Amino acid sequence: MEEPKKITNEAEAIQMLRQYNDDLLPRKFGIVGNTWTALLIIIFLTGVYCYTNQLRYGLSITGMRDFVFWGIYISNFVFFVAISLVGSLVTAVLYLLNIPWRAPLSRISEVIAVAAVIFAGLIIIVDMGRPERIVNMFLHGRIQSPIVWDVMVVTTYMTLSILLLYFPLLPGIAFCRDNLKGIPKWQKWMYNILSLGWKYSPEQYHIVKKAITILSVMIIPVALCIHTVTSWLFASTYRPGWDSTNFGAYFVSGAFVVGAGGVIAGMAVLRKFYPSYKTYLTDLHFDRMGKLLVLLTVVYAYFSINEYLIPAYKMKGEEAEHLHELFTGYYAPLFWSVQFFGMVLPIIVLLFKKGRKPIPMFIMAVLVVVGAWFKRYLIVIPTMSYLPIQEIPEAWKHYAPTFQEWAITLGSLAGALLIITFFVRFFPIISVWEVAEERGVSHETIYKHLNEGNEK
Amino acid sequence: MKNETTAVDSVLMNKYEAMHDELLRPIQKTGLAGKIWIGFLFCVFFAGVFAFYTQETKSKYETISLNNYTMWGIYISNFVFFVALSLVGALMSAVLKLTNFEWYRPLSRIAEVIAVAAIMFAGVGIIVAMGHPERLYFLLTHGRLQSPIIWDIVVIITYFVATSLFLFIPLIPGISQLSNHLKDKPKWQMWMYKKLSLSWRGTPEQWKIVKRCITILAILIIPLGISIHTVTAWLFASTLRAEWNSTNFGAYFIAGAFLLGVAAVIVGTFFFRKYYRFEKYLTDSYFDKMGKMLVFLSGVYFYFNINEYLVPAFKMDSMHSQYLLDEFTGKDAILFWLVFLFGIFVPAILPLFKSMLKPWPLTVIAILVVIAAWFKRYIIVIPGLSHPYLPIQNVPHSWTHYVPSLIECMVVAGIFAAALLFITLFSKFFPIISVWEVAEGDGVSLEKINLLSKKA
Amino acid sequence: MKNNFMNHLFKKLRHGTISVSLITVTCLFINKEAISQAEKDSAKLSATMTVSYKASNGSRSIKVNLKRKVEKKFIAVDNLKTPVSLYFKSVKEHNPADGTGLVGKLYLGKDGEGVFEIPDDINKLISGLHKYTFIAKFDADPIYEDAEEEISIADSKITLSYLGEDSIKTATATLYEWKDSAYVPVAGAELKLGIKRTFSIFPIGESGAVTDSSGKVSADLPLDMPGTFDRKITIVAKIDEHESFGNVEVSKEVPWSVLPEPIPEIGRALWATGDNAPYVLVFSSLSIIAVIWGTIFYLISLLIKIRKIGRDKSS
Amino acid sequence: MSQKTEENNEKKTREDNSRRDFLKLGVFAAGLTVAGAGLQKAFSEEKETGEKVKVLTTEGKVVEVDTAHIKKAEVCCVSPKESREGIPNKKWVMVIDLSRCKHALKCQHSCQKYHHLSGMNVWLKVFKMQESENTAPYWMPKPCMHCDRPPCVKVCPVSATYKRSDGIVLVDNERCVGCRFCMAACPYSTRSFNWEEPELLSETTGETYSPERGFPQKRGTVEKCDFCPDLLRQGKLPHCVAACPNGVFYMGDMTEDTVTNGDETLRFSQLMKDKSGYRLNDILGTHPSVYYLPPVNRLFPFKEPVAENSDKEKKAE
Amino acid sequence: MEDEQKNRRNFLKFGFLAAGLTAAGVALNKVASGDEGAEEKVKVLTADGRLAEVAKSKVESSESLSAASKHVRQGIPGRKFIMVIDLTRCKNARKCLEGCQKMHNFLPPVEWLKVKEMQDSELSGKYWFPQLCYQCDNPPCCKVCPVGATFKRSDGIVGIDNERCIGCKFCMAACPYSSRSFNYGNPKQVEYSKNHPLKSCHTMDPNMVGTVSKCDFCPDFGSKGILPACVRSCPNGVIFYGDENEDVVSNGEQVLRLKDLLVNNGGYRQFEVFGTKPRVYYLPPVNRLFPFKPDPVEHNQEE
Repeated sequence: MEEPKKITNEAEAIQMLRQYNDDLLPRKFGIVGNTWTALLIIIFLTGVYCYTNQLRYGLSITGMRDFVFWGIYISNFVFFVAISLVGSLVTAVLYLLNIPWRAPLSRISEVIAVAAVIFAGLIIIVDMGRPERIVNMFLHGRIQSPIVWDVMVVTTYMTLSILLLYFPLLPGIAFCRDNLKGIPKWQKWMYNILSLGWKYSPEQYHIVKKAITILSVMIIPVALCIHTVTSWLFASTYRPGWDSTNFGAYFVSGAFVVGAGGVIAGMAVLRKFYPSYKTYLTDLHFDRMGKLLVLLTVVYAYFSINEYLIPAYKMKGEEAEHLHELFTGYYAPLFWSVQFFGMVLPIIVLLFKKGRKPIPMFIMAVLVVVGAWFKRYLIVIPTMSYLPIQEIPEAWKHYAPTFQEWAITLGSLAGALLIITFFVRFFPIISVWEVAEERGVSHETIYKHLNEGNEK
Repeated sequence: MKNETTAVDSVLMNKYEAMHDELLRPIQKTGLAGKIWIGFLFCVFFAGVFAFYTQETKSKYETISLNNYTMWGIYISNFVFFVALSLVGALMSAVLKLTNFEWYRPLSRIAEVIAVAAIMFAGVGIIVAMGHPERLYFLLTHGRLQSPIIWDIVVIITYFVATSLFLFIPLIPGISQLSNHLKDKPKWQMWMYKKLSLSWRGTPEQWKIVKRCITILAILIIPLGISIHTVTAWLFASTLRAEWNSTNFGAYFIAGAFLLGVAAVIVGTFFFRKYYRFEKYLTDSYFDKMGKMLVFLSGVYFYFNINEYLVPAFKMDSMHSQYLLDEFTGKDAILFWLVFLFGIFVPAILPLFKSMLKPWPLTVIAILVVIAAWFKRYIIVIPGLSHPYLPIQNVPHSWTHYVPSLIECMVVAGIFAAALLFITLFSKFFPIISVWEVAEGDGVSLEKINLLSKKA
Repeated sequence: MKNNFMNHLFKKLRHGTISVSLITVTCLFINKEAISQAEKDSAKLSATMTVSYKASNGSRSIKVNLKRKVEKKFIAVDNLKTPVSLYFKSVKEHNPADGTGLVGKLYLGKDGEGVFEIPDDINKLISGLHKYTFIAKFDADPIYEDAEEEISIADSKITLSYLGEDSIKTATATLYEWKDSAYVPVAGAELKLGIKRTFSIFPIGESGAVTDSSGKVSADLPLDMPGTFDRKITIVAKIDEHESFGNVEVSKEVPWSVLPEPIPEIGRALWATGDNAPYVLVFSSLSIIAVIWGTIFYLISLLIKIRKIGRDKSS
Repeated sequence: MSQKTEENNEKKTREDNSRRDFLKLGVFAAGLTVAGAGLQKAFSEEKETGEKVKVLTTEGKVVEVDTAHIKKAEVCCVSPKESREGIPNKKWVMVIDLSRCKHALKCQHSCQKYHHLSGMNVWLKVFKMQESENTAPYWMPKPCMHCDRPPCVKVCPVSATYKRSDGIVLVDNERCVGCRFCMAACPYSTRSFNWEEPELLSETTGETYSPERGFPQKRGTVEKCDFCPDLLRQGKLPHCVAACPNGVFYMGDMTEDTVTNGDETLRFSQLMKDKSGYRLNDILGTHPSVYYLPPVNRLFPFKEPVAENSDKEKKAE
Repeated sequence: MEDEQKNRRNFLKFGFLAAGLTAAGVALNKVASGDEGAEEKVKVLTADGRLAEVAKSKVESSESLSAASKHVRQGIPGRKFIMVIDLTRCKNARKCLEGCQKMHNFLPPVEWLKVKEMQDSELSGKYWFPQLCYQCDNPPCCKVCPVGATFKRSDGIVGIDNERCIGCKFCMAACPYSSRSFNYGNPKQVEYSKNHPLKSCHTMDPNMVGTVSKCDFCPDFGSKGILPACVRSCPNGVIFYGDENEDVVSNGEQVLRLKDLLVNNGGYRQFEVFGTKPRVYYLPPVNRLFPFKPDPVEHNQEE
């Protein structure tokens, strides 16, 4: 499993680039792809339908009530924010660290990030009792409120992520514009508009490189902010289980884990359904991502230990009740499964070389992602039931999401996947020029080749 | 092609030969300045010993200004400082090594010797703080596994052994060289070299074992370093005191420790370079890299500081508000903000300018960081203690304001002197730069390295 | 002149609202029918009406309270459909049948209570009488039997004086009644002194104090009682439910030097409104936003630049 | 349709504060010259019932007036903007004497009734409390604490909940976006959310909304105890205070240093000293405006209520 | 005054070995506890000041002279000591404190029992608040001790073995009530302890330099059914002490049912929120017997 050799020979490079382009141009879905898309659309539309119900009847269609007033919408929101951090991780951190194998992964992670952050924004609107008043956020925004900080950073991060997806995509769009044959008019028109008149000129190329560097530097603090602020939504209250100074780092480290898991899952799926991608998403990538995931999970485990062990040592009043519920009480089965499947098992499996092959990796990645979703459930929901709860119906004390709530949540997840799916359908999901550059192909060669493609 | 490499090799070989000779110089003889320095350190150390003797024989009321409220004073804060300092070994030699930052090589031994000295005198520092130092062995006879102090003792001892090995094992080839080449040295010294060199002959088996030891240690020392400082943080975080009631403490302490460690290595590198005239080996480029590291680590440390202070400050409950307000605007404010300025802002911002990455300015910054780091621990440990939950009444005025006594300061100074003495004497007996590691980093093969040591 | 104007107004109104009135009447009729159905099933309920009188600083009011007995307990009547009318008995034209002498009409609240404030003019008109009788009554209620209650009040007067020079500040109240064309002091009546507070009167002096032979009661004011922000305090003297005088109350505002604790200002704080955010927060957040969004706009300008380059080349 | 309006109109007429009616009547009776335009405006919206009453004028003459005019104008309703300012020179404080509470729940019922609260939203809750095994159980009424450093207000993104100069914390449900962060932030759990379209009681329909009264409620917004500022403006005690048969609640103005439960009026500072007043979870630094007196020498022995909430539970299902 | 002191001293001496072990010190104590000289006669000083000779085995405490012995660590069987402090009665007479200091042989400024001026919030009334070790059922101090020098006993008492204490002061940091003291070794105190001949079995008398000490609930009295020193010295009957199993507490004059006292008077524990489960209850200072007067003297100003 060695790193691919650098290519210095120009002819060889051109040859390789041609091969790349043939391999990586977006193409029509087969039956599996179409079924998958249809399924997602159905789930998404069911979610939309249920949301119209919610608009009509209010949040009473959900399982939330006073006391447990934040439910799976919020935990799903936290999940989306978490997974969106992968964009900054793979694209920016690895880019700045000059990690040589990151190029083919950067666009996958960035599109996951964009889809997630868009739906993070949407799901928070879904959670609002009065979604039409979102405008109040701008009319009457209070800078003292962590929610306003969150709105600001989510918007900022969304913009940055879209830009970070878009800049490196420009040559790709142009290439699609010039080389895809037999596509409908609207698609051609879309490529035309989106490619911004890309002419493969060195100036344009230079601007793109510059923009990527700026974005990579900037997106890291913003990504930290978005998740830290999201964690402060909880940490700024007095509630046991949320009253923790560790929350920022804990959320961020958890986010990196789920993000890496998301990318691995994406890689595995792409490799499976586009056999030609095997050349680009090699076993090496899986191996490295596996190691990275172990590292990130260990860091996450460190923060989890701090999060649970310090209060558990003290076992202070209400916090004790919360921890008992998690460790041995009502939430214990979920809690321990999440810790085991979402943290311990992936570490163990991925420590072995055999574990870092695509199929086990895919399983582990899915476990990590699902575990992460439920982890957020465990962070958000149990904490809300430890004040004297009296005078309310028994049903209010235990939150269980309703069918419609699930439908909306799943709809949002389907929506995010749909964005990714459509992206894969219409745009090259692996950045040709970045991969080529990584292999040591000089910029001049790349221009030359691209221009050649242009002439074709 | 082959000729070329041999040419390169011979250049390198010459370089390392010269390096050998130069590295032996400080061991061969000590100049006047060196003698004065060592003499001075001895004086301070003995003054510290005398102060400790006074403290133990005379009433503690007269000798130290601790009291029933501020029961942990500068002894403990100094202990935390030393533990933090000791983490540099794990950072420089292990983290950088494992993440393939090759430039760590000439600095690793400096870092390692600082780490050993620090962890050794951290242990001494905690004995000094005990009421009954002669009962230290009770920890073995009556140890309670539930107590964080026992955890701390266990990890400190383990870390001490691990760091010592990490210092010693790469030193073995060097020692064998010393025993081969040093002249005019007292018998005992030569005998010591002989014994310590463990009959090193540079056989491939020996090399293999050394390499394996180093790899295992590099992996082992990271979790050890993390746990030693996390457990030290838990000494505080496991109490019910408001000012320490923070799940963030582990990561916060570690981030601070890494920053301090890098600063300490900068200072050490600077002085060794200056007084042993190692400019050729410890070039400006190292300062450049270390300066960038300072920026990065200050950023990380800043992140944890934000979480540590802003999350409770947003809530401002009565338990936290007393000491927080004292620190932000009250009686501890000047110290607090100075520490923030020199401990975080200065190292985060100044090295961003190229001119600040030169040895002199960077060393000044690093010294500021070290001093600020010492006072940072003072701020973490002491001010909060004077704001217990129940009011302090009917006590002598001095009990409400802790000011370290002369004896305490002398003991702490003695500990510092002892640590510096250890480092200085080490450099007088052993080479402070590991030649074979540097050579290996340049791609020189092990046989050549063996050859080198024999030839010289 | 006045009357003309009013009549004109009324006429205009009547024309404009006939149709609506008709519907209202129909509606009332339907209601009535429904209720009369209920009436057939059971006889009308009986209710007890109590009437009390109150004079406060010369203005008078009559309080009407309606209760009924349910299982040996009195509960407030909250469903009286018809208004209660108050008549002044001494007016010659008084005739309950056609409504002459009517002081006012009023619907009782949910607590079965209502207060008639006697208008200034009528008040002035009857002041000279020194003895007044009011009749409160309602009739033709669909649920309740008709009831009528009369109350007679003898004229009384309280004067209130305040001595505030020394360290002891004293309030003295004197109670007079109208006897033989003059006000004479009343002895042995329970006269309360107090300080006016928002919801109630804070009692001062010994509780249950009665007037002496000269009709006086006095009490020392608590010196640490905060007054108003404009350095005033209101002292009150009153008699409660006196058998012949009813409730009489007199208050007097006197200078007072004890200021209340100042109300803490909210100022710039985390818990203030958005406009009053702490400066540190505003400054730091705005600068962060400015830096980041500045860069974002710069990046967007780069996009435009790319496009421009593309166009230049193609043209 | 119009019939219904009439009915409403009729009902309204009865419900309205009678004192105002009378005042207006008095105005008529006195035959005061009032500016024509203003009157016309007032009358043009009203309908006559045809029923006439005769009134005595100052000159001793009798005038006939339509009963429809024996109706006061709109209930004093403060605009959202005015409601943000607070009643000048007041600082409200409430004292709850735990030794007097016997879980009669009159406070709660009255509060629910006058704020037209429907569904499960309860502004004033009465909890059974017991701090530790050996100590006594007692009843604790819990309104909104109207904190001076309200954590709920801190986190509101749109100033929908706000702190007034008179100490009251209100919610403007025309501004509220329904994010429920204030509910998360409130350490006393005093806030409730309108999860569904509130069953508006008929008497609240058509009422102008004011944050000072909290009704009509709106779906998807947060609400809570408001200290009845509309009553406070008129110098009246809040509903819970007035309704309590045992004088558990004392209400007062901190600047006047007195509190009253309707029966007795006491010096607030003295009461605090004598009865060792404290604030709930004072350690959180929220500075509540509600003080508690400890349940010492309780007036009523503690008794568990029978069949608590059975009807409510049914309703929720 | 002196007589009184003498009496107390005598009283203390009762039940302890008087002569043989006086000089022996710590090391000897350990040895003594080890041997089982069953019929050895020892002299003890009785309460009225006479010397009496009893079999060593009859002297209850002789078996457990060393605080390290198992017996002391286990606690008095069948007991569950509890304390109720009635804040309405306290007027800062500080007699409890004096009694405590005399009984346990320490000198100011060390206070095992503190009387603090408290105010719950700005506008609440001030009151005096006697505060001692709460002997928590979930003691944070015992959790952190590295050598088990402080321990929880079956009778509810949290004890300190000052022969094992290494003086790390972690327990002081862990105690949220700041009720522990460290013996820094005031010269006067050292002298005082040196001359103090006795070593209690259950308590940390005399104070040993370089170790932590705190209120110990006077278990040696408790085992004999005698009220602790602070309870007996209080002129106003502020402190009630008793056995939770018997459900009765007494302040020396009144004997009351524990549950009734707590239930009727709204008993509470300090900082319930920490989950430490103190064994000391307070009755809130409602309708205080004495008006609050600020203390004109600042105590313990000298070190």
